[in-house]
Amino acid sequence: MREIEYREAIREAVIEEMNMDPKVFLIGEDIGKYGGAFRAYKGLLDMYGEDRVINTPISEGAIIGAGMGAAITGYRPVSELMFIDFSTLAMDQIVNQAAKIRYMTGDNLRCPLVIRTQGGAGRGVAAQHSQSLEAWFYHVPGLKVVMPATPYDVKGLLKTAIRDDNVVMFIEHKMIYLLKGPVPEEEYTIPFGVADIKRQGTDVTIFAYSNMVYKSLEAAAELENYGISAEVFDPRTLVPLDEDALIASVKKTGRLVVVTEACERGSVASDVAAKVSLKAFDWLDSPVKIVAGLNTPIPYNSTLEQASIPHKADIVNAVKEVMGI
Amino acid sequence: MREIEYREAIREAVIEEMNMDPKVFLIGEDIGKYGGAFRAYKGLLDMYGEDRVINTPISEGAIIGAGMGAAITGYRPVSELMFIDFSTLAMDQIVNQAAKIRYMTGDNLRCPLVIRTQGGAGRGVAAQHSQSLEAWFYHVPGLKVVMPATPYDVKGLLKTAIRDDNVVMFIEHKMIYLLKGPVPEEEYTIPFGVADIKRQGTDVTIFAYSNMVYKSLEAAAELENYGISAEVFDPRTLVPLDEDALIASVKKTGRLVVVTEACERGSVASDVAAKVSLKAFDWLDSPVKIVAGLNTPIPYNSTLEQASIPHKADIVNAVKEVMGI
Amino acid sequence: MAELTREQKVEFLKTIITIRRFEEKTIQLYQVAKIWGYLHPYVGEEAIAAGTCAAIKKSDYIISTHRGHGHSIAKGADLNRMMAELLGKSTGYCKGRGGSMHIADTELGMLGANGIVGGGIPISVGAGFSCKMEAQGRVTVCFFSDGAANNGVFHEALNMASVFTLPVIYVCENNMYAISMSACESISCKDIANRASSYDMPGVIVDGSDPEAVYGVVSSAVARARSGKGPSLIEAKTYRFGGHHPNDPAEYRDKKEVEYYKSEKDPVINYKKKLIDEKILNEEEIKMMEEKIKKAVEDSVRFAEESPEPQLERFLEEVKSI
Amino acid sequence: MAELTREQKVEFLKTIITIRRFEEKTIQLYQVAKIWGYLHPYVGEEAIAAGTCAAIKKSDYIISTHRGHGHSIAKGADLNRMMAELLGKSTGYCKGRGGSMHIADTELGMLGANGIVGGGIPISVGAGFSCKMEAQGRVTVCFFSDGAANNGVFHEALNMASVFTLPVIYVCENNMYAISMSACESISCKDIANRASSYDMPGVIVDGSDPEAVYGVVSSAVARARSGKGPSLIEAKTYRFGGHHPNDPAEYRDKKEVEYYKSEKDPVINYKKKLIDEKILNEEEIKMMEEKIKKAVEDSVRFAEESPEPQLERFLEEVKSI
Ligand SMILES: Cc1ncc(C[n+]2csc(CCOP(=O)(O)OP(=O)(O)O)c2C)c(N)n1
Ligand SMILES: Cc1ncc(C[n+]2csc(CCOP(=O)(O)OP(=O)(O)O)c2C)c(N)n1
Ligand SMILES: [Mg+2]
Ligand SMILES: [Mg+2]
Repeated sequence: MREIEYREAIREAVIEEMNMDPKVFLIGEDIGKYGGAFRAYKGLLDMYGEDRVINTPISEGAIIGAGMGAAITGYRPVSELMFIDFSTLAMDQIVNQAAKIRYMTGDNLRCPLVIRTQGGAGRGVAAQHSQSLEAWFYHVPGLKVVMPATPYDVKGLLKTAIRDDNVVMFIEHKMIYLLKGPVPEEEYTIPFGVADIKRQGTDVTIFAYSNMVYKSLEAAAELENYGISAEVFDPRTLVPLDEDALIASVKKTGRLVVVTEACERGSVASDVAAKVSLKAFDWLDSPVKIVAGLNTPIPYNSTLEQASIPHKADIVNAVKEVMGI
Repeated sequence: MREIEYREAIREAVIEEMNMDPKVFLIGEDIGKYGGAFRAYKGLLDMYGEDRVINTPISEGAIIGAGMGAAITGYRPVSELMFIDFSTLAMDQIVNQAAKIRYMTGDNLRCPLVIRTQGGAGRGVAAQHSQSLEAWFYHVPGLKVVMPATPYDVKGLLKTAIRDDNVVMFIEHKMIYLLKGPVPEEEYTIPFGVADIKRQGTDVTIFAYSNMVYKSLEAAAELENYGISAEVFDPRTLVPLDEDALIASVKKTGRLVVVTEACERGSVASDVAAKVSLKAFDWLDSPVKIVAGLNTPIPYNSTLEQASIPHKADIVNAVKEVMGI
Repeated sequence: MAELTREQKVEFLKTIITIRRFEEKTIQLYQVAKIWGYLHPYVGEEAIAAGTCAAIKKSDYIISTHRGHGHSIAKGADLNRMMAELLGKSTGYCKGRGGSMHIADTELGMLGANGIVGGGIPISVGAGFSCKMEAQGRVTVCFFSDGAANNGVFHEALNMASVFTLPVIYVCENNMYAISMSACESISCKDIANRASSYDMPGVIVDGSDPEAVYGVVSSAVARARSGKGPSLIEAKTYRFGGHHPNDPAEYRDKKEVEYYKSEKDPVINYKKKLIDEKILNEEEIKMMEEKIKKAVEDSVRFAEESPEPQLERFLEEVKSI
Repeated sequence: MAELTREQKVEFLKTIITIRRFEEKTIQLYQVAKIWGYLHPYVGEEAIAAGTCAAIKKSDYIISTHRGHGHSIAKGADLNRMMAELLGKSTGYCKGRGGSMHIADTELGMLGANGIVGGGIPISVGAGFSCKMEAQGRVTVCFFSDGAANNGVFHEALNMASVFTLPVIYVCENNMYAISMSACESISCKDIANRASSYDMPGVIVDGSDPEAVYGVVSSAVARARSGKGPSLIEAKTYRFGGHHPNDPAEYRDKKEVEYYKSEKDPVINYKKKLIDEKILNEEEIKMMEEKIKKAVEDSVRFAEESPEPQLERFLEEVKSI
């Protein structure tokens, strides 16, 4: 199969959906001539014009408001927040407005809005440009949360997101835009709530999403050297979460390590760990371990930055621990 | 001991601290003549004048910015967000600015800022005025999170918060402002990170904070009828969290039910459950149960609203479950 | 602008009185706890909704506020479904999920009341894009009050509406207070309409107690918007006759000020008088109108009271899908 | 206003050249990855920082942006500690924790660069309250660029500064772009200074390439602020000579436009020429100045390179207390 970059997969998804549905449009900062901060929208302004590729002022609240207002009146906007860190300027529109409108109006109004953004550390861009904030959105009823790791997943899930009738937080990772992976030429979509086992294993389940899938796969490869067969479980969507598949995996392996790049305290990892600890209590041979970012604003200095987020070695060690070696 | 209302305890704390330290001032909406939406600041404008009781326009971002700017230049402001739901309009200032400034400047600037606010359901004020959003702040390094349940706790902790050199999210609950409890006449403070066992017990630990302390105490009383001795553990501050005391309690009882009013998914309860499941794995006789709010925007209709948050019966049932009866 | 027809004037009065009576009833019901939560009556401000909504079509959109009953009624909402919503019933616009602060209806083009002050303003940008993109001449009216004009989203939205020439009419109902905060002390310019110059759009002041005046300025702004010339900002000077909510004694206001507005600027009194003076209606006709309205309001209460509560099981079932 | 002294003028030039050379060096270091993350050079805009900071005292506060090196330097920052910060070293202003976008220093009254566009503007309100409450005549200068003027917090902050008569000077460095977004297409008024009228404060436009002109208008605004008359908004027209960051080819800009500003509005070229014309300095003296600056910049690089990395253990220890 051909291999394309993660950002190219995003671009393809958007193009296919825009071609199919005239109600789909894009709105955000520097998405015009500039093609988006990570160039995922390269050339789209020329293809679709200013009416469907709307380059905005720096007004995050209004960017989401624009998306929501269009969504409740029949359009299917993709609003972009350049960094998830800037969602802080749009939380009312995301959380109090978009996420709630359907439920607080008894399904009178629907809001088919995709909010594309990206997070994560690793580029030396310090505390205000490196956060992993998915836990906030995970906690808000009315938001779906999608965090694709591969070009294949990002394309199939973005298409599904655009077609979904609800608000979808679509969270990419800044370190993987240039990463290549197989993506079929033919059209496909990926349903929400269906996990993908990125690597089969029998001794331990490693739950990981977004960029941490790669670190987990590296860890799993190294763990082979110790005779440990690790399963890498990628939920792909955090809301809805494929709990059944996860419990099944844990029942098979008897052990779970949950990985997240986000700060450990109050992370999605804790939530997953708590769920599994409850629901698979009798199948767990050892307590669920969490591998997460430190509870610190991400520092600029590279050594400190790297020390703030999980790496292969941390995952390997955690697995060894739950394996009792 | 004399008994005073929760809101009166807040008022006393503020008065004592303002009298002691001229750098302390109050800023927020309708805190002047109106005395605050819950009248905790009644009469303070007359006592301290407009320079220290600053009644602002509806500009949540600037209310926190005002607090932060004053805090990093030597003052000790108490910024008020009338409802925690409105923190959505100030998240950049809270999370990217105030919470981070100390750490991202290598301790060059300090920000002794208290953000007073209140949350919770039960008053029929629907989806945008009833949220419990502490999980967001719990997840942000650089914020302390305080959630006092009683008049005694709110007074002692607010005084500590005002004296703290960091950013403190001080989260009250709208249903308990009029509740009375014993508060000594003499000055006292309560240190952060020290839990209070609101009721001693031996069979099961119920972890609960804010308004849920009361529901848990009711549940504990009812559980006596079943011969179950429940310990009600109130952490009082979520960050820092008195983990040692919690683990000690669980080691004693062997069972844990974690209660929160917030939506279950990604809640502080999950985090606490995950921590205990890991650290007290060998002491747990049954899996940690969570009793939490439903994953829904809070509805207006009273029956539905009440169904969305935990009650005594839910806690009782959860305890029975972990007790295997 | 064309002269107003008799029918239009009668309709203004009917809308104004309907809103007034509806609000009075909600206050009563609030006092006996049949309505609870927050209730923000629109008493005193009725002419703005009446004049504004008369200047737009059924297919146009409106965006409302926490003080939104008047907007809905003027846009043509069914009193029964409104009252049912306020009583939290399953027949309400939001099936009892929303209550006073969240009434919304797709059919009606009512894009939502809002519990967040200013929360609706950014949504106007999206509704505006929608109107512009579909190019059917549809417009969006966005209501808000003085307090909201200090929320940052006001700035972001008006700037964006201007930059993209969106067909949005911003109607600021300056009732001089945001809870206890006086507009004079919280807004750094004499008139909120002044702020239009920051956004390169017309800024107009109008007497919010006069439905015809409101209708006039809104009509011009609507014409402008429909012809592709973009947004306008209208500041309607008005007054909240009661406290912020029924339990607010509003001690922060000067009694004389309150008296002045109640005696000089009551749209119900003034407009009745005007129509009588103009011989458009006589006392008798007005009385009949009042009675019809009274009955409609009472019917709405009966409808609401007789309506079933939302089903708990169904709610719990639905929550699973969120 | 008093005539400028020779010393003041020489100081302007020195500041301008220092910023320019410092920035050129950071770009070099960025290209060889000694500095990483985001770097936003201030090349072309130096006269604004130079003129502004000369008009305030050491004890006054400044609030900066993501493009903040010039502000720090003009406020008197130590080049060594700045460069060390950019290299992520423990001797940097933030011990390597912050990098380019987060330089701040209590001593210097530099309340922070900011990675959030507009993020510093609300902070000015608090610094302003602080200045007002202590009543020592201190003022706060808040820098931001055109893009930030569309962030809602701009509106909230300027309104509040005005309502409370805070001693804050808002200096908008309108360099005509926010990354690729042209100010003409994103701002709904011709000049950002216009927006001052929404906040009942003076709004002044000044040529940002001329340090004396900037000094003049800022001095007036500072005098106004110190005398208790409240905030001002100054729009300094300027141009970002390079791309948004060193790797941005800035293809969205017209070549002619870039050429025009580089040839006509370069503060280094123009002000050198002016001081020579005015016979305040001769070529030789300027050369000596340049050399001193060059050495200072090179020293800062050496200092930074020789400085120790932050200690990992210590960091890990500190994190436990967060
Ligand atoms: C963002 C936000 N801040 C504060 C509040 C609390 N609050 C509810 S109504 C109100 C006053 C609103 O004033 P205004 O916009 O003038 O509307 P009015 O009540 O006069 O119609 C306030 C402060 C809120 N709901 N939302
Ligand atoms: C709130 C926010 N939105 C978007 C960004 C991404 N971003 C960084 S710099 C920039 C442009 C800023 O433009 P302007 O304020 O004019 O400053 P300049 O770069 O011209 O100095 C943008 C959009 C950001 N950092 N913060
Ligand atoms: Mg008002
Ligand atoms: Mg700019």
